[in-house]
Amino acid sequence: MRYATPASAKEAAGMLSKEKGAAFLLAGGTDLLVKLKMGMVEPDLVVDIKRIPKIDQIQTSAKGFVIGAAVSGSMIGQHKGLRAAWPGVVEAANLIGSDQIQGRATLVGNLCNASPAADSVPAMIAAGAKAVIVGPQKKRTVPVEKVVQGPGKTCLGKGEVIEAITLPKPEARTGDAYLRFIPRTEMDIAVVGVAISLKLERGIVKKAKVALGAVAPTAVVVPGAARALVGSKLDEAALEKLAAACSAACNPIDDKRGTVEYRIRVAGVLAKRAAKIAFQRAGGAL
Amino acid sequence: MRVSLSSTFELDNGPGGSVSVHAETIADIMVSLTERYPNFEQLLDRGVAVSINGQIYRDDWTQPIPADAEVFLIPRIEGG
Amino acid sequence: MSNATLVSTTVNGDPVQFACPTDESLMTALRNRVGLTGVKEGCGTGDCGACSVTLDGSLVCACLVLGVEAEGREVTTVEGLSQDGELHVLQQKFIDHAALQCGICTPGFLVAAKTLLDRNPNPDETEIRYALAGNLCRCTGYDKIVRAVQDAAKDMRKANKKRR
Amino acid sequence: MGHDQKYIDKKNYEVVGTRFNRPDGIDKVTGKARYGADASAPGQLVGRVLRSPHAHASIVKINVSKAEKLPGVKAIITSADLPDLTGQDQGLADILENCMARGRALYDGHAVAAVAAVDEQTAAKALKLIDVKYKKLPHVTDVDAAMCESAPVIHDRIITRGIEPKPTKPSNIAARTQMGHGDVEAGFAEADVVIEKSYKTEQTHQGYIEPHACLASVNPDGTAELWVTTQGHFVFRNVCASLLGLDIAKLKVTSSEIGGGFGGKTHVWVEPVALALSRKANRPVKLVMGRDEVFRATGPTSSTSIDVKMGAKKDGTITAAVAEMRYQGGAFPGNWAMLGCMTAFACYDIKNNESIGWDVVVNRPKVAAYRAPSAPMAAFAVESTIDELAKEIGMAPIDMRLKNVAREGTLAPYGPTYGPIGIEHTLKAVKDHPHMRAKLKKNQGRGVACGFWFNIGGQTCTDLNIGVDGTVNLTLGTVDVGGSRSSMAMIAAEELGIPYEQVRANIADTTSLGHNDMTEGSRGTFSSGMATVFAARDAIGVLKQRAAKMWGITEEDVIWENGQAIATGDSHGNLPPLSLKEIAAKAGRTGGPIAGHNEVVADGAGMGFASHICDVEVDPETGRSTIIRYTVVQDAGKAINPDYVEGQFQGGATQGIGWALNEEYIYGDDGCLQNPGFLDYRIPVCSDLPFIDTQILEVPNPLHPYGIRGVGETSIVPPLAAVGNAIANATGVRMSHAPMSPPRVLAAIDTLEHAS
Repeated sequence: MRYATPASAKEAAGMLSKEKGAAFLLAGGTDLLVKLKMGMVEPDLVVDIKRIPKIDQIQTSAKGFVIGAAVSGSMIGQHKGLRAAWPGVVEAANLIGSDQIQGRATLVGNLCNASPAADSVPAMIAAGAKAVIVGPQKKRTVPVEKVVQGPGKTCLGKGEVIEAITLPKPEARTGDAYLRFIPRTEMDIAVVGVAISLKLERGIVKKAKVALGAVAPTAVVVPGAARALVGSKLDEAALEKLAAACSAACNPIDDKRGTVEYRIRVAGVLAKRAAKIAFQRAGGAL
Repeated sequence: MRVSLSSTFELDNGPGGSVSVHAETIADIMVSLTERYPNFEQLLDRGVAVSINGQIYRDDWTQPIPADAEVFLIPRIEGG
Repeated sequence: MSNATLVSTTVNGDPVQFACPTDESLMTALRNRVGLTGVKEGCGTGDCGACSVTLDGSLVCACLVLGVEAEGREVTTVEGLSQDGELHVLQQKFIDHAALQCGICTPGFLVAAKTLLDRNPNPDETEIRYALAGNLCRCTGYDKIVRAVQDAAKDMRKANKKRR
Repeated sequence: MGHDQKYIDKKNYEVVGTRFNRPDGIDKVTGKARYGADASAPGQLVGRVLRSPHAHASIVKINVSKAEKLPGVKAIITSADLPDLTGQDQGLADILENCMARGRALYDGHAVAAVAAVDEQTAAKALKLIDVKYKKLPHVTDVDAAMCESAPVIHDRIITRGIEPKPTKPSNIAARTQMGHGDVEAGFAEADVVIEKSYKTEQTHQGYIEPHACLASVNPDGTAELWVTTQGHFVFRNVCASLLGLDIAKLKVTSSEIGGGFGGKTHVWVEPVALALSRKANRPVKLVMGRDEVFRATGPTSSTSIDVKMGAKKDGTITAAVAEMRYQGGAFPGNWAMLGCMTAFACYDIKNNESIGWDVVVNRPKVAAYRAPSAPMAAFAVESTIDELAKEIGMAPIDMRLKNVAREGTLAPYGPTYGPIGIEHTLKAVKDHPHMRAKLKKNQGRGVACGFWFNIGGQTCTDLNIGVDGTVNLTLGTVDVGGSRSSMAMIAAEELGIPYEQVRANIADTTSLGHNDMTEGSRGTFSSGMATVFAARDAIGVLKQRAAKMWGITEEDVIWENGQAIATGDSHGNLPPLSLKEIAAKAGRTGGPIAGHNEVVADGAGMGFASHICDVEVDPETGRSTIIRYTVVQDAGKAINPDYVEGQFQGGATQGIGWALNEEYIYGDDGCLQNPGFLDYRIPVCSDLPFIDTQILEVPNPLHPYGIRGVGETSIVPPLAAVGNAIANATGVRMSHAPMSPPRVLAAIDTLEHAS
């Protein structure tokens, strides 16, 4: 296994595109090293992007935030601006594993690992996050919901690298939240995850976006769930409709972490709870 | 004295029951049962402990047995 | 050793060089090449925290870091906690509170607890419990560990006050 | 056993019962302590094991030629390189076959070959080059399914024991056990209320954080060394020597510091393999298991299926109780159901009771003892049923337990009559505990449950050597799994009358001390404590003799008090006392080294009983249970170092809570283990738990000089039922399947809501 530390995203993309063997990108390594240990991958080349300047920084501008591909969960958690703007994204990022994992795990890694249960992905989708993709030739920007195409499968072509995640500056009276269900209090993979972002106008939900994790091959956006919220003051009827829409959107599997029935049921329960948190964060009164 | 058997043990008339032996120590019991019952050796191999007045002895066959003691043969157990 | 790479790094304040295969974890490199067996392997997959070390001050599982990634960085292990022959307050409190039974998880707990107290000198019980959730202990039920950390935090705050 | 009865009632301890820091503390907090994987030897090789990916398969052929040719590979072994014990002692043959499959892989993870190579990378590559041709066979992993007529029979040699007439055909049922007393039919006829329920518990693992690890070195002349993490290095020595045909005295086994065992390190798994690799390669071999290997191929406890029927009168008297229990022992027969039978009703005085056990084999790893093995599952079923009975007759569950509690003189369900036991004391302490009166909020419930474990003693040997400066080396042979060195040093200090700091306790290797049984069955402090008392008294005898010589008086005129020899009698009254230090300093001139020894079969361990209180809060929408308060009350006989007694209580309770809530082996339809890691085998993490309150009771064990009972295991017995009873009180739902994971609890709540 060769180990390379390119100085730019473009150089990293070039290395990956030229590699004939199995090549992997290394940022936090919390997924890659597990796969190495378990013998699930045998890389010929590992490209460590952490030496690329600014890749471990969060940049704030009038448009919003640019979160570098090597920014760890704990850095996200400590960023005051990000915490104030997108608390749901921050709490989702911070739910990934222990403090030890937080010291390394990244949003981009969580996205590119393409696990159906990734915590940060539904939250990023609900918040309207985009992935900045650098290829050997060109650069493109793709909404996060378009990146993952199936378990372990992304839209990235050979040599393409996600350099950063962008988050817009939230509109006024916007709130987001992410809740997941795990059997323990920590250290588990989500059995169900629900992210909701909504905007209020005069105490009424004007816009909403709802995304679910761990209930389908990829994170799913649920327009029906958003419709259930829009126009409401988050009354019981709206919440019931939200829960029903979320449950209906689930297409889960039975596995060691949960049953189909359980996931469908709990998706609705968490959606109601997450909506209330997002609503309050947007300044709404329950 | 009477020696009672846990019902996991069978000598010649079904599980459990009791037998009468002359014994001053655990070893005396073991010797006399081995002589009397051809399959007792097998039970010993599987593990036998002796309860004397409610206290369990696993290994020390020199243990003296009071004349009026309650004596029970029970399976030898292992712990964690 | 195929594909060995020479790594220059700082471990517990000392300059250290080791050669390791590129696919070897920092945990294995620290244990087998630097001789710091206080870094324990409980799982090798980041689930137990027994190999907790800090890398440039941030808490990580050494099993989820490649040895070659340590190039030019600063690593601290449990062996670096006690200074000048004196135990760190946390180490002493773990002994005093009987916060270890078998002790295999103890180095990881100490490194994680120190990272917590460096960041938050006055954590409440819940904060301690969540900060240590990445460290598995199978012997103690965590009770005495949490008490030891609480007590250490108290002493460390007192000592800091005095210093000021 | 020659202990001195007068010490049983010793009241005024100087050292014992106080709290001292452990002698291995500094090594363990600084990273210096050396565990199984922390040793190295010159020229050592790395050992790795190839494991079956199938639940059950014939091994048609193993071709190692490609792997052998890989540069750096020094030895490869399969069962062909190990002795064939077929037809000999079946117990030993099973152990060896479990270490290395012979002709058939019996479970997912069963070892089929092993390599020793110059480094990790080469060893891993070599494993991939070993070509094993399997022919898959039908498998069965569920205990009930394995008992069916249609189940694939795993061993042709298993004919069920304990059934008359003897079956003629082999099956997966290794044995039927029955015990109890009275007339259960008559008992049920007397009852006003009868409850009948079925329970299931899933398989759990001891979950010690340190994987199995050893360093083996065998010389051509048959001398050998083994450094290993184990609960009993003397037993490992004997077993490994028997399996491999080595001489016991020529195999030196050193127990490393042990990173948890809980029963799982009482059995050999990779040690014989490492020795065989070393013998073949003629170099030291270090073999460390990966976490996935630990889960797939070592030590879990049984999964069970249990039916309980209990009847009671309106006044709360339990008139009859019957339990039928099915325990799987993995791919090899065990006596786990028998232990379930022996413990199920042990807390109670039930006139008519009957327990029937079925020991069953399945295609899972060979079951090993796990802390009070088999008792927690039986207690889950029985203690849950008692709460149901109490509810039915409208009695507080704690009162019902007290009404039927076993006491000195009660006939134990496994036969004999109890001596002095502490279950009633624990229940009364629970009833009086402030925890029982604390207010509960919405969705919260409280449960109480009891637990029993025998505790065992066994062979023990201890040396005590006094240095010329008066410091004391206490040499022990029971592995220290949880701080027992401090307790032993305290006992030695207590007996000798010297400060704790003057004693250094060490664990000897197998060449330096006589045989010691393992640290299992809560025997460490009980047994080595007993041998330490006697070794110290032996040394005191020598000290008195030397003092007499120094004074030129007869030994009979010397007594030992507070760490010094005192001359008694009219003619010697004016002689100043001689301290241990003063006598030790002159040892060379008064007859040589001063030492005490003891070899003992430490029998009479004294039963352990506990009662636990648990409060849970259940989220009715997700089925998630949170433990919000927990109290352990247990009889310790005598707590030597209360810190570590509390630690045992808390640790055992936490393992039980993990089992109650989330821990389970999950097998796929293919018979393969789906969660062989700490990510999805969910042991409790720090944030899952509250502080675990403890109350130590001391009902002295009359057969120990200090009244010690074992304390290590009992605390894992009550939690499953305590949690289940608490969930029942919080939700109205009786959980009959452990772990009571969120999906199971939610499904049960749904079923209840649909019904009403």
